[in-house]
Amino acid sequence: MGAMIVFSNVTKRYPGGITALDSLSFDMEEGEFLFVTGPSGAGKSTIIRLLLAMEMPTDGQILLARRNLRSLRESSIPFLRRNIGTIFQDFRLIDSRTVFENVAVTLEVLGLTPREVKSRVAQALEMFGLTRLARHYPPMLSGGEQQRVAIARAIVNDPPLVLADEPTGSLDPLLAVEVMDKLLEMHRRGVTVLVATHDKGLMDRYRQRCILLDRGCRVGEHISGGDA
Amino acid sequence: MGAMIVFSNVTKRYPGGITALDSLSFDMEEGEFLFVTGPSGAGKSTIIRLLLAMEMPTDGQILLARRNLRSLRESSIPFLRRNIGTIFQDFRLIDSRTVFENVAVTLEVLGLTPREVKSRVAQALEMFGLTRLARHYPPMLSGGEQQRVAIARAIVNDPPLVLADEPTGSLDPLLAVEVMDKLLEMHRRGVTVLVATHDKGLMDRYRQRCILLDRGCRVGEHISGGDA
Amino acid sequence: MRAVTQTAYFMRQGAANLSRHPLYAAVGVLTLTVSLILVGFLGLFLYRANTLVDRLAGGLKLTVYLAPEVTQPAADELSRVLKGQWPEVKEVSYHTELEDRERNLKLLPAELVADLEPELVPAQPFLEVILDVDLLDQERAEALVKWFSALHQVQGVDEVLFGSQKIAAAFSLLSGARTLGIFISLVIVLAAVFFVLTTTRLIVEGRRREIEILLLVGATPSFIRMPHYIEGTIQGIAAGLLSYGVVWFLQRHLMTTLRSEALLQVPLDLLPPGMVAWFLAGGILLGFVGSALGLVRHLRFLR
Amino acid sequence: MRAVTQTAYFMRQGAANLSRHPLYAAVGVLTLTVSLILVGFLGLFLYRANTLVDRLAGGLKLTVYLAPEVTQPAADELSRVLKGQWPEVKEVSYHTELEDRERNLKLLPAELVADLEPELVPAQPFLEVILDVDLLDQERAEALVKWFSALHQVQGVDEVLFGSQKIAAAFSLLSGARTLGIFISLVIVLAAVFFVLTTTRLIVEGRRREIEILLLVGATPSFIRMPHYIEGTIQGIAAGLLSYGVVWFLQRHLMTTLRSEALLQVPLDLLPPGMVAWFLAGGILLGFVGSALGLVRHLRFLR
Ligand SMILES: Nc1ncnc2c1ncn2[C@@H]1O[C@H](COP(=O)(O)OP(=O)(O)OP(=O)(O)O)[C@@H](O)[C@H]1O
Ligand SMILES: Nc1ncnc2c1ncn2[C@@H]1O[C@H](COP(=O)(O)OP(=O)(O)OP(=O)(O)O)[C@@H](O)[C@H]1O
Ligand SMILES: [Mg+2]
Ligand SMILES: [Mg+2]
Repeated sequence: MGAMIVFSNVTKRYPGGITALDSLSFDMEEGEFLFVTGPSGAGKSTIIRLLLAMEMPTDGQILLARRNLRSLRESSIPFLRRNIGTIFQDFRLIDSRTVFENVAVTLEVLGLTPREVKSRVAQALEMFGLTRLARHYPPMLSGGEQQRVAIARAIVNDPPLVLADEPTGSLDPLLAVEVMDKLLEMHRRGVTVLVATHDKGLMDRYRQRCILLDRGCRVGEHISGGDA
Repeated sequence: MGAMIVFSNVTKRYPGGITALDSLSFDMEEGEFLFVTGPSGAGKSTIIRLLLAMEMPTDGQILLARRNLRSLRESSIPFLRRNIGTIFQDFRLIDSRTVFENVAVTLEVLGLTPREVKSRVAQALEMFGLTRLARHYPPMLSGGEQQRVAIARAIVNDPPLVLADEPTGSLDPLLAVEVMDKLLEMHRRGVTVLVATHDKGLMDRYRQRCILLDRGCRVGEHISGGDA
Repeated sequence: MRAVTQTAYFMRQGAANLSRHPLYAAVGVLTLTVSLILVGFLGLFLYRANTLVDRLAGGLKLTVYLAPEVTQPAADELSRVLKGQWPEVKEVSYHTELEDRERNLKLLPAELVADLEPELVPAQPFLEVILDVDLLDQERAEALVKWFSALHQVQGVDEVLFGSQKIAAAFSLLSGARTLGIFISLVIVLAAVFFVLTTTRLIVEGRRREIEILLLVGATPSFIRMPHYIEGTIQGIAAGLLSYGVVWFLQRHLMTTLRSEALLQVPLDLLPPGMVAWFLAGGILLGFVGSALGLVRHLRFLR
Repeated sequence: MRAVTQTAYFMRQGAANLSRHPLYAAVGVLTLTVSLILVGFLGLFLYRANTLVDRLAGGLKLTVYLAPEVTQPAADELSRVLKGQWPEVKEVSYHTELEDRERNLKLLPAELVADLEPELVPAQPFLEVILDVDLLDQERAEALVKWFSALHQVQGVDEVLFGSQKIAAAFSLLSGARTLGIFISLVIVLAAVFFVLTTTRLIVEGRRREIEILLLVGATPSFIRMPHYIEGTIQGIAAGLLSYGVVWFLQRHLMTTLRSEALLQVPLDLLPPGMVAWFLAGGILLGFVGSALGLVRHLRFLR
């Protein structure tokens, strides 16, 4: 198995002078599980935005599944994204579509038939206890319910790579553990999983590789749950 | 000092059959500090929405500063809200206004002069380390930065009542403690503070009254931090 | 003091809204401008239509030929009756046999007249009846034609001539143009109000989240409305000036095209002094009413 | 198979968008409807304007009086020259001295003619020149008047009469109405395209978050565009039918008001068969083009 993600000396500076990532290097094998942690503003979400080609690095190279994101044609970005299941920190649900429709978009984009879409979405909703909310709209959901919809949407098409940005921030401890277990189960099935979080308590429940960021620099790396 | 908040047998049922609160009763003295906790969907945010008169209870009475919210005239709702500093779970920042302007609205609504607004906003931004972001727009901020803007906006006008819905969900542990300390300091100055959260670790750092909800019912009450 | 602070705030906010959403601002101003120009032009056309048809058909007049024995007092009596019966009659003038002969002589080819005894040219006294185009409508015109046609049965009246053959056609054209013009004007005015209203509503819809948040931090509905009113008013002023500018430009351009003294005798003064005030008033009215309507409906379903 | 699935999805999504945002859908359809009706009416007016003025002024014709000694072959030669020089000349007919006398006799009062030797009535051969109103423009008309005015200096040409005194006025009215009409039509067409474009853009702006999210889960730009195209097309079809219905209703209503045989001789058939196709085509074109333009600009600044 080769490298899934390679960051080499990646710098991301925003107009206005903020340096979100400062010559950051790390890599991730295919099928690996990685925690990225660090204080607010450290650059965790920036890593995810760069991997989705939502932004281009100011400097340095990013390889994703051996493809350099810098030399990616604009028109192939959608196809890249179809292989990535992303849980956004702010959920990014479509307010004007129901829970069911929100989860379905991932599959509709792939051109699946309505029948397939229906059965797979139903399964995903079931998995996160959202079945009775299928016809609700996101503004009618509690924070934790919204987050679970976002998670269901990210993994409903079984992507080979999952990027999870603070996936348990709005969940109570029980649900948080359930969601993390789900992600680890996917990891065991060979999915590459990157989780950005600052929930130290949660990380310590699992023994996984963990990168510590601060102000865009890598300031540490360890295996979490060492004390437990 | 009298009661600031009284819920007596409050039921909130949403169209579609979901019962968010089920005959809930509790009260809070003026100047008290209260944690409300419980799993996702328990009804924590619903309590806050009811207190802001964003919704009316299906049944039961709510007294806020000795005024019954049921018999409140529509036209006095804004004046009620001016006395409540609310930190929303989803931040509710205005995307098209800068950080400075977002914090300023609370004061502008009160009719303060630009000079007063400027100095008080600057102070609030300073307090949460947001000064260098004053001219940024919310979509350009990290999750934790957005949350701090939401907190600054809620307390910039020194309200007698603060409702905080998951105020530390997007903050790293250090910042979370800082924010909680801030809220407790306000509490010591006589402000009534209600914090809805499921961050057990955080609650345990403080010895405060704590109500446990589940599916809209009060299932327990204790003083947090008992074990610490 | 607080009132001053608030007013200043509303002005700043209204201006800020405009610069924050340049697209929305442009849509609003252009909607208003186009409406003002169209309604202005159609109003002018309607106003001019009478003059034009009048000029073209040589005025709407009837000639009532009288029996030779009818005397001036009897004719005056008939005039009074006509005027009393028909408020649309602007003027009635009595012409003697002599005058009629003179008129007829002028109509004949000069070569012919030279060889002619004047007494040979037939003539008779007549009444010239001039109608007021502005007062006539379709129905009255029909009744009038019928009434006057029946006049020749009255004693002393010899024949009634309807000026030129074209009076009927002219009148039907005028009436048709008027109906069409009023209809189009109505559609445009309604469309303008509708567009301003819906653009405002789309804009408010786009600001829905912002408005919700303002309400949650304690803004009163009027606090939210004021900047929008000011915004609508500013857009109205801009649209008023812009449409005035466009018409002014067109006037200059049209003038050089149309003003060939030989062909164009119709005065085309689109911009009498004081017109800019009308454009401004129209713009402000539309802008304000539009934004007000757009908001009223909207704020109701927000809490 | 996937193509079928996708097409079905786009259709469903387009329809769903419409029902999801009934306000936006209504704005779109009504914008298109109003534009179609206005442009349709103005087109009709422009088309009819010629007929109306023609009828009113009794046709645009010139009479070229010839010297008595001019013979038929010479006159025919002159006709050819006129036609060759002026493509706007529709018809030239030669009339003999005899025909002219007959015509003059008809113009004179019957009582006078009875007492007259026919030979006393003066007459001379003439050419009647009928102009094609549709081909004339302001500039050509001026040149033509000048050219024909100079004709009397040509050998054999005695005098040129410009039909009736009203030709010039009629023509200036026609020309003015045309310029105004074309101008208003242009403004309306531009306004229509502009409105559809900006409404689409406002709508897309309102869906910006939705579009961003779709792009983030791997939607291609065309995947996002297709439902909007379909939506625009559906709106266009609805607007086409609606405007046809409105015009049909107006036609019925206007007819009862205007069709009084005495006064209205102008045929007012607004809806010849096949018209519905034009309305539909116009609606679809505007709807599609508008939504396409609205999207192109927008998707560029999204990633
Ligand atoms: N579009 C932007 N323009 C300017 N600055 C930006 C932009 N996006 C992010 N930033 C800045 O980059 C820095 C890193 O942001 P990032 O979202 O990666 O932080 P984070 O580690 O995810 O923090 P958090 O835990 O609070 O979510 C922040 O200081 C933020 O203000
Ligand atoms: N407008 C609404 N329509 C229908 N159901 C609603 C609406 N708003 C909230 N609910 C439901 O009410 C229940 C309680 O919601 P609430 O937001 O109070 O939960 P919460 O305790 O804040 O949960 P979380 O910790 O996830 O934020 C949820 O099941 C939610 O789906
Ligand atoms: Mg982040
Ligand atoms: Mg909640």
